[in-house]
Amino acid sequence: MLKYTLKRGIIALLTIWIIITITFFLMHAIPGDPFTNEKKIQPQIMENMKKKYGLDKPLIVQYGKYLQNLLKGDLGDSMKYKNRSVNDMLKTSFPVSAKLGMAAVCIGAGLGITFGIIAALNRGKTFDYFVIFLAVIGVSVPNFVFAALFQYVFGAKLKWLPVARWGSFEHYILPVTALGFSMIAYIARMMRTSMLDVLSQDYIRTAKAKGLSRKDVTWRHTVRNAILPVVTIIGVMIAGVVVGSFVIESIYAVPGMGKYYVQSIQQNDYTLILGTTIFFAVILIVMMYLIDIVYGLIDPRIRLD
Amino acid sequence: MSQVELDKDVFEIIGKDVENAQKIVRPSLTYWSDAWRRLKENKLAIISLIVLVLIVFMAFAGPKMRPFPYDRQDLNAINKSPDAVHWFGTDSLGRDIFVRCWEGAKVSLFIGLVSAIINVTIGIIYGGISGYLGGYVDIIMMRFVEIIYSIPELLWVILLMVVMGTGLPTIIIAISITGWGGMARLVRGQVLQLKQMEFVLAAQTLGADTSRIIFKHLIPNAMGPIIINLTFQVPGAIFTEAFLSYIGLGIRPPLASWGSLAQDGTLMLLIHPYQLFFPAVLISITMLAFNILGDGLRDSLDPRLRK
Amino acid sequence: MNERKTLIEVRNLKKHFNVGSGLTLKAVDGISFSIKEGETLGLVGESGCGKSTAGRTIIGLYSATDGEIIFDGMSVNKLNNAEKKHFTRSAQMIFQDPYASLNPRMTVTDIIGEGIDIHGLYSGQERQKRIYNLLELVGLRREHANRYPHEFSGGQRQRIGIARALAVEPRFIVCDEPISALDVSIQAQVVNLLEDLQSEFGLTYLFIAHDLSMVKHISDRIAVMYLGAIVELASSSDLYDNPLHPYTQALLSAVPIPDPDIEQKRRRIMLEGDVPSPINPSPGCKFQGRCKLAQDVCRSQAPELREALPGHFVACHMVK
Amino acid sequence: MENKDSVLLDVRDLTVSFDTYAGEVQAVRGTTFHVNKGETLAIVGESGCGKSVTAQTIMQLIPMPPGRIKKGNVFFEGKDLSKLTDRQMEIIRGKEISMIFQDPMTSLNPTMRVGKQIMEGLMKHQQLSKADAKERAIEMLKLVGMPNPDKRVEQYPHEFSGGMRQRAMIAIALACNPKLLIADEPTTALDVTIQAQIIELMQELQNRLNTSIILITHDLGVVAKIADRIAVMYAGVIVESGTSKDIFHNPQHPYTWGLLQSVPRLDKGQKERLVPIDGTPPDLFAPPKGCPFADRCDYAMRICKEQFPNKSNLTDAHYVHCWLKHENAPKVKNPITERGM
Amino acid sequence: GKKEKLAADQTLRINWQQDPPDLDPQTTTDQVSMWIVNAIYDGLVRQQPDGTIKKGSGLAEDWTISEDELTYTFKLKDAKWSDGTPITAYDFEYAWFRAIDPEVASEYAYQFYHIVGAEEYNTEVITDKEKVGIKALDEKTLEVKLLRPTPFFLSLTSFATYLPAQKAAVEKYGDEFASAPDKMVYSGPFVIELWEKEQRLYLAKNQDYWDAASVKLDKIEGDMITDNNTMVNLYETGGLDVIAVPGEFMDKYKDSPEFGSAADATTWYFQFNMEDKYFQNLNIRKAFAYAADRQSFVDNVLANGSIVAGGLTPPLLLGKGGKDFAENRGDLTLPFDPAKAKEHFELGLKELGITKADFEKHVSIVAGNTTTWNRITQTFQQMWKENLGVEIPIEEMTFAMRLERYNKKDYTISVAGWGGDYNDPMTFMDLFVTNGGNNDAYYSSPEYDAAIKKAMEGEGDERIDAMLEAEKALAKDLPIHPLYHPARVFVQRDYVKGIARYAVGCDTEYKWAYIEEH
Ligand SMILES: Nc1ncnc2c1ncn2[C@@H]1O[C@H](COP(=O)(O)OP(=O)(O)OP(=O)(O)O)[C@@H](O)[C@H]1O
Ligand SMILES: Nc1ncnc2c1ncn2[C@@H]1O[C@H](COP(=O)(O)OP(=O)(O)OP(=O)(O)O)[C@@H](O)[C@H]1O
Ligand SMILES: [Mg+2]
Ligand SMILES: [Mg+2]
Repeated sequence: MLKYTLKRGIIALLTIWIIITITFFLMHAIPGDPFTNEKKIQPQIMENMKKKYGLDKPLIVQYGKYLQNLLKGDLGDSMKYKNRSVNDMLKTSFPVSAKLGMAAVCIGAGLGITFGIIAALNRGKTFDYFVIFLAVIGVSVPNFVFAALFQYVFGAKLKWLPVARWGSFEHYILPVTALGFSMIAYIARMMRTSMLDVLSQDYIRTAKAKGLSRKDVTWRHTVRNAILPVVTIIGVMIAGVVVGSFVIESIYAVPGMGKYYVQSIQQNDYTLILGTTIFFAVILIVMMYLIDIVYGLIDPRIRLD
Repeated sequence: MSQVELDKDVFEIIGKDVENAQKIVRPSLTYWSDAWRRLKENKLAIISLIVLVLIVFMAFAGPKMRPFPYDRQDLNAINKSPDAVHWFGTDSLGRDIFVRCWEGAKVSLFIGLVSAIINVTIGIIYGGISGYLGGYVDIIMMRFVEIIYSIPELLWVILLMVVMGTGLPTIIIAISITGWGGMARLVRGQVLQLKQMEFVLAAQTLGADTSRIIFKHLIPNAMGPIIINLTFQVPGAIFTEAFLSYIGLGIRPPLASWGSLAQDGTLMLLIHPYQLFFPAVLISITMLAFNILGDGLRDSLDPRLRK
Repeated sequence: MNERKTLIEVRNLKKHFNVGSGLTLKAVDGISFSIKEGETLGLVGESGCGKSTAGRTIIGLYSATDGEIIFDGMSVNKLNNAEKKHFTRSAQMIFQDPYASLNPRMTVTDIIGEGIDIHGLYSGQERQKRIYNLLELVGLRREHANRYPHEFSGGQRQRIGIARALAVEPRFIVCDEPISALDVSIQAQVVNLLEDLQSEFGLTYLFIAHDLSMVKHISDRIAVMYLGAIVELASSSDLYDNPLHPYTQALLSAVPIPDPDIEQKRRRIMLEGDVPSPINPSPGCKFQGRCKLAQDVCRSQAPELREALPGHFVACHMVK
Repeated sequence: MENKDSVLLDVRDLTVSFDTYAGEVQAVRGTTFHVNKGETLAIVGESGCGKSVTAQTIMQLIPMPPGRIKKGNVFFEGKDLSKLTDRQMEIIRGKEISMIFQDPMTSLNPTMRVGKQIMEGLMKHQQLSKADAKERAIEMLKLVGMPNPDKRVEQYPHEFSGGMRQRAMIAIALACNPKLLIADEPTTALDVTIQAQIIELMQELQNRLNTSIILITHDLGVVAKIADRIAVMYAGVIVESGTSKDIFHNPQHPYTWGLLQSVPRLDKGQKERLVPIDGTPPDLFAPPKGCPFADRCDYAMRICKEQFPNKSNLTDAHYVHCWLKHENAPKVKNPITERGM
Repeated sequence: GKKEKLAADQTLRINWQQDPPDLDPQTTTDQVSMWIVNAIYDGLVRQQPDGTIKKGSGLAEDWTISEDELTYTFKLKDAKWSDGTPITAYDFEYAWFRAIDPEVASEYAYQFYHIVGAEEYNTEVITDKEKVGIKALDEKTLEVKLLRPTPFFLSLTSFATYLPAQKAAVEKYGDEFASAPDKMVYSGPFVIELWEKEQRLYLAKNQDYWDAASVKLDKIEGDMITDNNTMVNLYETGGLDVIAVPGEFMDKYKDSPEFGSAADATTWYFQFNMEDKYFQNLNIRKAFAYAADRQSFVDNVLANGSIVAGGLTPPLLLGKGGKDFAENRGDLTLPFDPAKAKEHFELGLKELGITKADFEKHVSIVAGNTTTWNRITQTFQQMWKENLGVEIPIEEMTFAMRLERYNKKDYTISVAGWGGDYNDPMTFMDLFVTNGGNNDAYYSSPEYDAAIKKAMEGEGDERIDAMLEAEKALAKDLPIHPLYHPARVFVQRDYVKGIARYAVGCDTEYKWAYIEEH
């Protein structure tokens, strides 16, 4: 196990390096630079600015320099947000996105799994159709619509909850709901299908023969065997959602990091692009590793090492 | 116990008749015709199929039902609520939303289906190979997914636009570059679980090669999650396109797509809600149909649920 | 039986499993035997002694930890791809677990037809006809062809497995308890079938079973395994008439006779002592813990398989 | 011998069908039998004749749909099990009636440690603590002849050999000292020594707790050893039933004859060709209206194809459904008694 | 009229829309930062609500201008930084040198290029500060030497880049200067009270401000909300006192009493690639201009008070005769005329010897990827389709991508917008000089170039006349077709008073804002 973890760790570092390298050269390949501006800057001033950020050097030198700083844990300074370091920007925005995202995942996974289970156990009955319907609404209506709708109905019209802004517990409710809604849908559907697969297995019959209650049969025998595909999608969901959702965060004015992913690229904010990418890559890789570990815990037949 | 009087001659020994036992009594069905038969029994699934066919039909017929081309603007009839002339109302440039919705159906269904098929195909093959071969192959293949997934999608998109310009192929490629990863991971997870089954060993004994084992044995047994993922890929692609439109990298205006219509509609949500309502309802109905059909498909492909 | 060519030879075959926390489970620990073309070697032994593992390793499903398998003069461990494919056709296996080894999403036709497709034996009408033939051969009916495994009873499933193995017209079949899930009348059909096939096509069998009466019936020679090793190997009549190894004796005494009068009077040799573990087995004879004859030498030294009587091999210090 | 009070299980006219795409598979077609307290009933019969379905119906475990109990009742200690709710059934399952399933690999949960699977029932029905349950699980594994039981409880089913899995199944079933044990081919994957050990274990349990056993098997040797009574089933109906001696020494149904003839016997030297019953059992999708065995019966008469034979009682315990018992039928030689056993 | 009473709670709630990227006056360039910088610093002068520049409106008590209009001498009044130290002429000298310091690399350094030696210093031609025309003569006196008479120089000194900087603070905080409320010193009407990144930035009244008496607001609470629906919802629920009206919401607010609009010195125009094989043809360009119904677009699509452009320069920039430049110029653009459009188009095609199909194959509209562009391009695309019968695809792309196309001269038609930096027509007029940095039309006209040169060197009405010449040249050659001048539309509660809005420079001024009792 330790050896496996170590091996995965080394491979992860390699993966991140490849990601950095590809991103680095890709972002320099797309048109423009951080100082591209509607009003063209005099060449000399431009040179001054490039010099200040080290962009006057050959690409490969910049690349080397970046890696060197990265090893020291320094992601550099943003090129659009003057006087702010990328480390600092991530440090302040990530906790917000992470809290929001995790809350949404908890709700999405919690309700999704529960709904999926109940639907599978009541296959073909009303609740089953309710879940399917909910799921369809959840996926077919994009979350920006939900977000806008919730905000209008519960915030602007009914005034039950704040329209936007961030701070107290109340501020969480709408964005978490909007974010979690499609997750509930997806997870519930996945869980339901997977449960149906498992429910027809012989060992479920054995469990029933032991006289276990419906609850025990469901939780101890069915769910565990059915949850694998759900774990896969939840793992990826977590990685995707803790780094923030551009749409939800901008609608609810949440100071998370979601916008950086879109903005940094649109503005060619090189250091921020790399910073967010590395950050996401690390989270994704860790999540993938955890998923693999969880696979092994769920199903002992799966051996990855 | 009153015994019926029976003739003597019925007790003449005639011996066994093994041939008689060989009569074929059940209809013979292939896997697919069997699946199709079971699908047909699922009323909801059939209704969904009909709805989908109808939507496709409307995508072609709808625009011809009104005298307005999808891009015709009437600057004097901007943001008109639905009425007898404009059944779904008009948008902020005075274009007929009914016509645009059906025009958009073509684009969105095309994008949704094509990219879903691409993603699913690649995902299944990739995930299947990765999970089945396992070991280093799996580690490397999965790291590749992480790499593709981690590099910002927008970078690819912009680069693609520079190279290929805007248009459907660009959008579909853009959606596909990162879209298959989720499916690959899901399939891999399932395959990891399934490959331990004894029937896989049995197939190996027969000399089945990797591709046969993956496609004939493992994938069919992972069909449930695959179909669910597939039905989620379609709206996923439609909304990715909407997002691309939103940042101006989607389909070329004045062409419409459901995604871009919904996106535009959301801007108008507070004052002209109908502009969101119609595309959103169309998307929802389509997705509902896809999902129910997918569900029916899942059931009909699972022989254990065969009735 | 004399002067037939040796089809398969197993030399010092070992298969160890890694069972975590650094422990290895020696499921098969150095067995050697050979089977001549057209011969049936019965393999019996206590449950868990490594029979299935041995069979699977021979057929190439598990990679051997050590040892060599020579099939038709070629070392199986060193085959290239084409040869490997050829080998898979020549050597087949009937699995112990009738259900788990059938893909729940394939119809019987697909399951049986798979080998035919892989090796490109028949196609179209021919293929269908062949599948029907096979079905009838194993006592199933044509109309079962489009059903799925879960619709069959345990015995019916096993027959599907047999048909699948036979479909590729193999020369050698590892039968891993092929009949234990079958009812007696079908057992007889299948055994007759296996025998007919043998005489018709010169098939070779490694017949794993615990039903000693059936093993005796079908086998030319029988190997008795105990905890990963072969303890006795002899022609079937020799083994039954004159079992040398104490384990074999115990085994034979436990065979039930289908007659309540005899059966209820009969006493079997009780095996005392703890059943040893294949994980870290103690040195010496593996049976010594449960053996009444055990002496010091048995505890310290593992007995070799040696020819005690002509053609009758036994691994026991106590047998002269 | 039969004492009405001592009847533990009474199955009456049980009829179970599966609805399939092509129509109804009549897996069990009016089976009637009973089991007394402390008695062992063996059900033998050809593969696919509905033994397992009968057993699962007693436990109310057939999948519904597609399964369906069309007719009949299952009385256990006077209670009609088919009328109980799921809740009430839970208390009976595992504690009063337990079952050993036929497919040991697929019947064990692949993701749960074997020990835990044994413990579950104990913790539910005997309210044992976790530690006690574990101890008992180890003990159970030891009883069924598993080496290193303390290690084995921590393993998963895929790490077991076929026979070990089956023994684990047996341990699960026996753990709670049930009043009725339904053993569906419990020893198919076991070698004879272990098989003997298991059978002795079951007999010991029976002696100690007066447990009743329904043994479903095709191993006539095992049947001979343990069964008090035997029911021979064919195509969903019981065609002959009697005490062990009746069936082995004085079988009356041609199918029973066939069964007995097709076993090789260790105690009878000479390698001879086995005598199977030709043909296959009828497809229960369209069972013949007459005697289901008629097509494979050497003694089939015209009437056999027309009408299902009535029950003919030979003794209190021994009855048979066969037209050969009819007064007008020709007398045929009984190949078993003729063989001289 | 009625006597206005102040509300007890003098808090104004506004939306900054985004986090200010840079609050360092010398380097900041974006609008949000400008609003805040303008509120927390005082420059030499502060623009008055009526748009004029008055002595004493900023830190300069008084100034003298030399005869040749080349030397400005400013006299500073007594004022303090928020840390209590006095604001001196040295702070200005330090700040201005900072702005042109190549190492500071200020993007707006060119704003100082009117000053002697500034450009050379900025481009490292000279390093001697003595050769630059910025000098603090003593604590209270700042002397500036200009290259040529620059009538808008005074208004320029209200611009962010010209604001003072305290050397001590800049050096103390180094790289972190102006990155947090406690990492800067203030000189303006407000100080930053709270700054939660990406979330809110609150200003509070600066009690030490020299003109604190005129500042009535106690607090400005600013959110950073990007989403339009959210902003509107917040306004509707009373969470914000004033918001800009997004285009989609014009219908909702245009008749509201809270609705207001202010001019914006910005022009949107079509730009033709003069080096393109087809668009170098004047008739083709004319056809496109004639075919565009700008009035209908402005009235129906925008419907927010924007006006059809009469030329490149928007209204409100100083012209001659007490009128603004746009008035001096009048409407020089080609009107909507479908018949003429067709005529010119046929003519153009004939001259080029091509068919419509050839033309269609080649032409596309290159545009940006925001709603503004979207509306413009889609509307006119349709008009061209109707009036010229040509189907022209739209290519939306990011600005960087567009720029690349411009630089490669790989485009035909494009849409562009230009906003003025200072209150003089020149901020627009020098756009299209041959090889000019922003001359993406690749227009090259000796006539135009000469006029601009004359204007640069000239004075008074002469300058204006020269620039009018240049406008005429543009109108004649049609490298661009001016579309409209947008209006800045907003809604604000009726109790909010005194927010000043300007067409150029920092466009929103909060110093005199207050909340009326309500
Ligand atoms: N789920 C099902 N769907 C359809 N048919 C079924 C189903 N389960 C069982 N059957 C059918 O019911 C019949 C009886 O099956 P059952 O399992 O009881 O046989 P069995 O007597 O236990 O045979 P074996 O000794 O081989 O286990 C068989 O013909 C089988 O095909
Ligand atoms: N995949 C595995 N991982 C770990 N241990 C295993 C594995 N497969 C088999 N074993 C162990 O190897 C030993 C031999 O198993 P095998 O299946 O060969 O026994 P067998 O002789 O076929 O027994 P049976 O007659 O019960 O089928 C057993 O102790 C079993 O627990
Ligand atoms: Mg085995
Ligand atoms: Mg059965």
